[in-house]
Amino acid sequence: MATSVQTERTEPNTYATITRDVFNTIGNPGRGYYVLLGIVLCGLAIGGFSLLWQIRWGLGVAGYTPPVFWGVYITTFVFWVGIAHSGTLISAILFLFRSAWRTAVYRTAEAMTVFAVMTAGLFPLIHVGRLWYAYWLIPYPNQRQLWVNFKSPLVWDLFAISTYLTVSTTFLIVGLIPDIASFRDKATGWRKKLYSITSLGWRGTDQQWRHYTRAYLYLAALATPLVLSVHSVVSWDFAMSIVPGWHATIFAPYFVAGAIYSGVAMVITLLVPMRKIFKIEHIITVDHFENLSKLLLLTGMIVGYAYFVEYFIAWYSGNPFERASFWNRAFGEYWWATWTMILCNGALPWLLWYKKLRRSIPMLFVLSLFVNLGMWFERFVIIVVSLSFEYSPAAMGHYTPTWVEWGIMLGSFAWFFMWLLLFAKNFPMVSIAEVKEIIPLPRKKEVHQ
Amino acid sequence: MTDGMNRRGFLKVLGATGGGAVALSGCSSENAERLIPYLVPPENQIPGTATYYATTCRECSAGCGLHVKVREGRAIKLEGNPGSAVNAGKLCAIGQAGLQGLYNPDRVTAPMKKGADGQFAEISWEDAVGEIVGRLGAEAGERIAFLSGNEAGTFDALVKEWLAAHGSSRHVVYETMGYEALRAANQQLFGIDSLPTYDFSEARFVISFGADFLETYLSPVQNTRGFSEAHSFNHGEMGRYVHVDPRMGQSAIQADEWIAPNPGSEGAVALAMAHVILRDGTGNTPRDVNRVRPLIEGMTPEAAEQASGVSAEVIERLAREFTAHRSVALGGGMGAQHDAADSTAIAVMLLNYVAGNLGETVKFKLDAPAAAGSYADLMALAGSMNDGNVGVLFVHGTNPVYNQSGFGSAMANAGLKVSFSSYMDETANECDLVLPDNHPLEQWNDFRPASGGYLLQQPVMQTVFDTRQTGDVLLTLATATGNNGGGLAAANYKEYLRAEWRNIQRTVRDRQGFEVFWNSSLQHGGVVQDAGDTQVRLANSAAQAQISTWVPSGDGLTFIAYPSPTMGDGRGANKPWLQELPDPISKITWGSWLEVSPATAEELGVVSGDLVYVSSSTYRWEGDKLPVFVYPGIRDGVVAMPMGQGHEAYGRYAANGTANATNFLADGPTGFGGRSHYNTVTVEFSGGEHETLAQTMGRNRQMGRGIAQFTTLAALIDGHGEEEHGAEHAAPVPEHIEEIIDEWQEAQWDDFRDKGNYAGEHPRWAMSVDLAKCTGCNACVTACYAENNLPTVGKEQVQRGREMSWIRIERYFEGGEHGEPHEISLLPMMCQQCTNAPCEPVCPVFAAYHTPDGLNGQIYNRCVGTRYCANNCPYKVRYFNYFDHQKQGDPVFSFPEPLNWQLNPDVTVRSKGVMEKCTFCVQRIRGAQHDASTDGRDLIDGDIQTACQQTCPADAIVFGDLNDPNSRVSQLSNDERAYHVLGGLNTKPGVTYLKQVRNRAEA
Amino acid sequence: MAITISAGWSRSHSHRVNGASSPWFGGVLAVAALFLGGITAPVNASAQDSQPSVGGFQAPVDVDTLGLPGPRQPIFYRHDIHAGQYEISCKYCHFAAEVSQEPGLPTMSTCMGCHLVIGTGNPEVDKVRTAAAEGTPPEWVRIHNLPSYVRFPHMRHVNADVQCQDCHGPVEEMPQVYQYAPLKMGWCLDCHLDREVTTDCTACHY
Amino acid sequence: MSKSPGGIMAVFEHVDVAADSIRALKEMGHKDMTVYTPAPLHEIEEAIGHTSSPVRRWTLAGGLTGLASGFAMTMWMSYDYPVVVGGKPLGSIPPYIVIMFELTILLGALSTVAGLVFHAIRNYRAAGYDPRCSDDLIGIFVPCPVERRSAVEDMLKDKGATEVKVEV
Repeated sequence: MATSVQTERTEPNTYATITRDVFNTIGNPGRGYYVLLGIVLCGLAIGGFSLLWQIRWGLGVAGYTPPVFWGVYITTFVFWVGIAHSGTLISAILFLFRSAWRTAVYRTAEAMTVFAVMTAGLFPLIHVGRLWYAYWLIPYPNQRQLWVNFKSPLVWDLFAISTYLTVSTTFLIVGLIPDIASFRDKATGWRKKLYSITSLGWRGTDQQWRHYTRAYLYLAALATPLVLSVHSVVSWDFAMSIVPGWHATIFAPYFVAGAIYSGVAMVITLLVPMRKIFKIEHIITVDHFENLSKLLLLTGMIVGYAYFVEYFIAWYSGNPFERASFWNRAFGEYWWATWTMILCNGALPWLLWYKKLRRSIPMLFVLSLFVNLGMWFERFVIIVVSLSFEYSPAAMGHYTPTWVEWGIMLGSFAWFFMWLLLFAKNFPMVSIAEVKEIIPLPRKKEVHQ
Repeated sequence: MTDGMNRRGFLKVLGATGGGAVALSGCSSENAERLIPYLVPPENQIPGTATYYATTCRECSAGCGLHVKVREGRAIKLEGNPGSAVNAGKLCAIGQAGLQGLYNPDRVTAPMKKGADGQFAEISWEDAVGEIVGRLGAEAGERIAFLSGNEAGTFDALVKEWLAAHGSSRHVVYETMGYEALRAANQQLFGIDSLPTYDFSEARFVISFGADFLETYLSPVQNTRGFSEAHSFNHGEMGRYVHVDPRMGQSAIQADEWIAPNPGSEGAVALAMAHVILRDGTGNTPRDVNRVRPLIEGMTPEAAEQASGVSAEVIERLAREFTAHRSVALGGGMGAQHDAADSTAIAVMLLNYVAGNLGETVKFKLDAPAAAGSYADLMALAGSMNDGNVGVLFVHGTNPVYNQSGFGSAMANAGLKVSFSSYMDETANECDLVLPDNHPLEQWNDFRPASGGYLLQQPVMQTVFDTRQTGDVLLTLATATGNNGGGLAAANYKEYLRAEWRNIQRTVRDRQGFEVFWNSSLQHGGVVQDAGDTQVRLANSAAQAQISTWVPSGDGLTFIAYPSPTMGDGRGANKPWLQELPDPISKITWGSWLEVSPATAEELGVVSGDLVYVSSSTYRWEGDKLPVFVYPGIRDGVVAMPMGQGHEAYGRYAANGTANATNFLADGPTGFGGRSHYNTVTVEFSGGEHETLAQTMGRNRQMGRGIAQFTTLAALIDGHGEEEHGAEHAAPVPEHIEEIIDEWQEAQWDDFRDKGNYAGEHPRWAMSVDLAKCTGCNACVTACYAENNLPTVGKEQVQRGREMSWIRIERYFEGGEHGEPHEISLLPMMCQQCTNAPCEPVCPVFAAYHTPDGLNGQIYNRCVGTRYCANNCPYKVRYFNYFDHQKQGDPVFSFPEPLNWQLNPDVTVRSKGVMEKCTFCVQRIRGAQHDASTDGRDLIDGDIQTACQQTCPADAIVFGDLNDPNSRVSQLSNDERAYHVLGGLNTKPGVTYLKQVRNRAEA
Repeated sequence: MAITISAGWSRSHSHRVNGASSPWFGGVLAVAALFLGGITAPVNASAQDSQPSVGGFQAPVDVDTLGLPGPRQPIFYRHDIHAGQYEISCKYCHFAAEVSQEPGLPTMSTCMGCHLVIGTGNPEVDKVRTAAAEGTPPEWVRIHNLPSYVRFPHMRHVNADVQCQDCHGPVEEMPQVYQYAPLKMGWCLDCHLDREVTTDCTACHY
Repeated sequence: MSKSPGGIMAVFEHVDVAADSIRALKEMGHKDMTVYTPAPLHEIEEAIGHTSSPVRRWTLAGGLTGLASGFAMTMWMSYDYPVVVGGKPLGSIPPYIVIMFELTILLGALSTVAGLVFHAIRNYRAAGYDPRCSDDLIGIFVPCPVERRSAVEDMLKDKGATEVKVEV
């Protein structure tokens, strides 16, 4: 789109400009930043109050209406885990595919991953009845001589999410080290001290790079199956059960595609304002957005296909419970949630077949918001709507969330954005070293190979 | 686990073994608690074990025998007395909830006096007695009136003697359910004013003309026991039951045929049946029938068809069926007591008479007490008070102001009003003095039910509050006024009672020493000897009998106020167990509703949950609006409402702001002295106003899922019992697949058969539920609440579906649309204790796991509260503690002092955030195993009874060891009617259901 | 169990009392002897050491409870004198232990069965007498206190020949009773595993 | 290694010049040098000619440890206190694969990082660093005894180093 193109500079990126431009993203923030931070902290306070309220009185203050024993918390949990996934996809999988364009956006994506997992990880705690005993899920030696049930998908989930958090945090930190070293060498005052410590003595020597590139490759190689497994495991929280609408073999790929879909949308949502605020439109260009929107299109098509297959199999299986469950999704009490989901995730991505739309940043921004909304509703539909219409007709109920749940959900967004804001003003949101890697360093002689 | 109100807290108060201030936390560090020893060891009590006392239930007039389970000096559960002729170890929900009357937090704790400001204040017993004595000095003779409920027995005698000593004979008896029509009919036909007893067990054809005999009618537990025997499927045979009433109530659920005549015309159908029998001479008709022959011959089936809308053919068929089997016809239920209800009762009695059922299936016991009192008597007393002719009014055991608002204003014109009520009910509020009586479980007393016998009551524990037995108060008063001649000289009521029992000993011709007789009576809960039946014959007055049908007054919808199976006449309303007990039909809790047929609902433009105004010619309820419940089991143009709700006083649970059905009824007695429960009303719906019904059923129909299955008698006889009716869509697992699954499963199990606790031989606890017997009476539900410390959660939480009922009766409507007959399928649903339980593997911490003896264990203190198990339970029988129900100050606090005294110390009280569920009363299983081990013997089939099984009046539930091929449950589980709910999921439940059997009319 | 974190407890620490002088056999005899002693040799209340000793154990003279482990009780009831020195069977007072989940606490009349006659002048015995006379039973401080979600059926253990001392420690040597065993689940399990009896959850939790 | 005898620090703007210099240094017999680059540059790597990093062995070892411990932990714990759920065998491999997999990844990743830290620290050189090397310049530090300094200095200047200085 013309407006966005205008903002891009024509000056070519060099090592020096990159270091400078990225370094300029940190530093003493303006009033706008503090206003944002204030809003975020207010949201966090609301979330915190809601959570304390819930802990004080019990889960009854949430809207749980049996048979809907899982509600907004698990919906939001899956939503955040999903968000996390595109980060690892961009940072690890595309790295393995040697996809050069990823370098400009991967740091944002990876930071988003870590913060999204940090947010997601809170929800299983928030949702359990006795938060103070949640540590019983960890298999540690105890005087009761009891272990945990490794057959439970929730234990898998614990392992998967904590592994994911550890590995993606590691990946983020490892990626950050050379960049922090760059910052260290430019910064002054307390920041210099901060970066001196956090750069872990990085100097970019040939030996360091030698081990670093290898380690990075293996981390990426490990993160790739991990990212696929994490959302598979999350999907098995549902697929391992016998709830009609949950018990489906398609769930793992369906969830992974959905996760990446939502995550890419969130990356777009974050990048659009960020590149503007940080004035790095020349580093994160429209081409990057086009590539992201192609990813969005691909995963959106997979998600749409999964929707179709779900309905088809429900019909084709002849299983009356499945059929009823899916009929209820489309035409039952929660029809609006289902159709929101289908509209946002199934229909809207078709717009991305048009190159013009793929390259329109405002358009992509709006679309990404819709996709985020749609993907939240997808989880809501899968979780709440399936549960509300299970096997026993005597036990069917209509769930409506309460202010406590909305408050905690708001708090979770605040929590996520708080970390993002703090990170963005103190650490490079674009990978300096990796962006440099893909642009040529000046040569004295032109080499033609 | 937080245990704000824990097992130990329970043990404290009487402190035989242990006790404690409320301990706050408990996983490891325990707060120091106190142990208080007894001064003198109580008789027969061993700490930590239960003692049972025999006494008599006084929640209604049926006279069921009780075994009260007492732990450490506190009654914790009411169970049926197995030796009782009435209930034989079974007990209904209302009876079991008597415990919550004893421990009601709204009990009057001490004598109260109304001050000048209209507020009650505590006074001492001495002052209270002094006040009355002062007034008795001024008033004498017939100006003293004593109003009581049905107190057949020694108390009745005491009241009469006491009144006589004070020169009065005005003992007015009033029961809301006085069965005035039935008694009037018996009076007219046979010249006896008493209530019959029905011997269902002998009958094979039961026809009820509006008699709710499985709910509240006369003696529901006795009726259910007998009916269950008569009507359940047994070796290819079963009885048939036809219900004739515009509304299909709980009793009619079991009906094989429901006939909805024009409202108030059931009598015509009954009489026409008698006509056919007399015409065809098929009955064993007594010779003196000629006295009523003209009356019977006047009602031809065609005439009856005219009056009732029931076709003559059907009437002819029913009449044939009636005499083809041993049969019984019932009439005179309170829900069908309209202006012409005496006609119905007469017609029904005549039907029994011409068929020769009197003395066979319909009996009048020789030792039945004479019935007393009526609505007319109450209205006469009101009139007398209005005329200023009552100086002192005593009220005991009845609450007329609740259902007769005019009575309250009449009381204002009486002098001193003294209530002996245990609760501040509507009538007590109108009184000057409230001298709280002991609860029946704290009393010495006796009772004589209509089914005969002399039943004793003994106090099972110390009084909870500063209350005194009314008998003692009357004796004290007599001494104080100097009118204590004769029996009134007794030192206390117990002595008076014993004196009376010396007479009873003579009456029953017992020749032992009195103390032996007395102790034996106490142990057995009374004396019951079959005193034989009254030989009834038609009295002269029978010839004058007239038959009429009810005529609606004016236009509008016919309104029926029927006795609620959970609230009774309203005295259950202050008990949270009963408030939370779903109505068997509507499954609504905590309030009243208006039943409307689908067609009428369409006419009114309402759906279930819409709030409407109901007004009768004399009354319009302005308090709030009444929710509609659309019910296919009610005739078009008829609306019905349960009695018992809408209290304005009577405690926190009762005064819940819903409507009182009796207010919509016309005042004034009918010709037979009763109150008409029919009226004409208009229903207005302004549109838009709606509430979520506090209903425990998510959907009213089972959507072809085959949850509650039925078959027909014909199919069973033809050997097609396995056909799944009502489960057309559920695809069965093919046999060869099932074999593969089973083989695979065996292989899986081999893994743990020799490991840890799973090694060796174990029982496999299992249950079978015979749906052909279940009447949906809810007794099991209340038993479970009592046994397992289930909290009641209140209306708002039930609206959110958060009731904690470990066992629930699922009620599904069948048919009733597109011209098919409306039927109801029932299914008691509790944890199915699946062998392949879906809930178990998903629990991350093994809180849900499989015990070696086949239970689906739930370890509350291990539960973290992920609720995954509940999601994965296809039966939805896991219940989550959303709040700390046992904690004072919590939003949904269930056990306000002293309700917590009812808690069973053998069962952990669950804290918030914990999943809970039925475990086949594992505490009873372990208890029985402990006992067997202590005695050095093996458990035998029947040693362990679950609470639901123990109380089931229909004997529908059987529990035992499936690994024992000779156990009852093993045999029933292999019955041809046996099936597993959602068996296709391969959960392999431990609960086997036996299909309901419908005995369809032969074409 | 390879990994067992048990709070300072193992079987080797358990104090079993020698079978020969096992004090909970022949309780009746002991009581009778006590009566005899009470009658023939009037007891000087302040000098316990002058009391006759039936078994070998001689309870120490303790007049101050402050230094003793365990909570202070309203009456300084000496288990070491009753169960140790006089060898009164545990089940004489804790009468229900063989038949009930709860062992039972002696009623005041049990105390007075002996102390009507003996112990005159002992200020602690006088407290018992006063309590019995006034009908104000002492409020003993509970020492062995399981959480409310744990069942410990005493009769199953007693009948399986688990000695009282296995869980309660050498009560017959305790002037003032204290909690001896940790009463934690791991501790329960150790014994159950040792004895190869059930470790099923619903054996104790329901 | 870390006790440097001192040496020459040269800074380059151009990557091809730096690479040439490295090759030249190697020809001169200076195998031990430290090259500082703002990013991993293939041309430089080729010039230095390192063999593959041993970090991969750490990854493998960590991953295998994770796999084995995942298997051992799940199976042992299942039989240590046997609890039957849902009629499934006590030790059932299929669900445990998830745990094994996650532990493989977790320990693999952590040991990779440990390997990185271990090897990076082992090759840490205290002397000779120019902060611009994290921006847009390439630095080469050649430890060399005093007697050979001038030759190296000349060669580097000759190749086109932006700056050459002696570091002690």
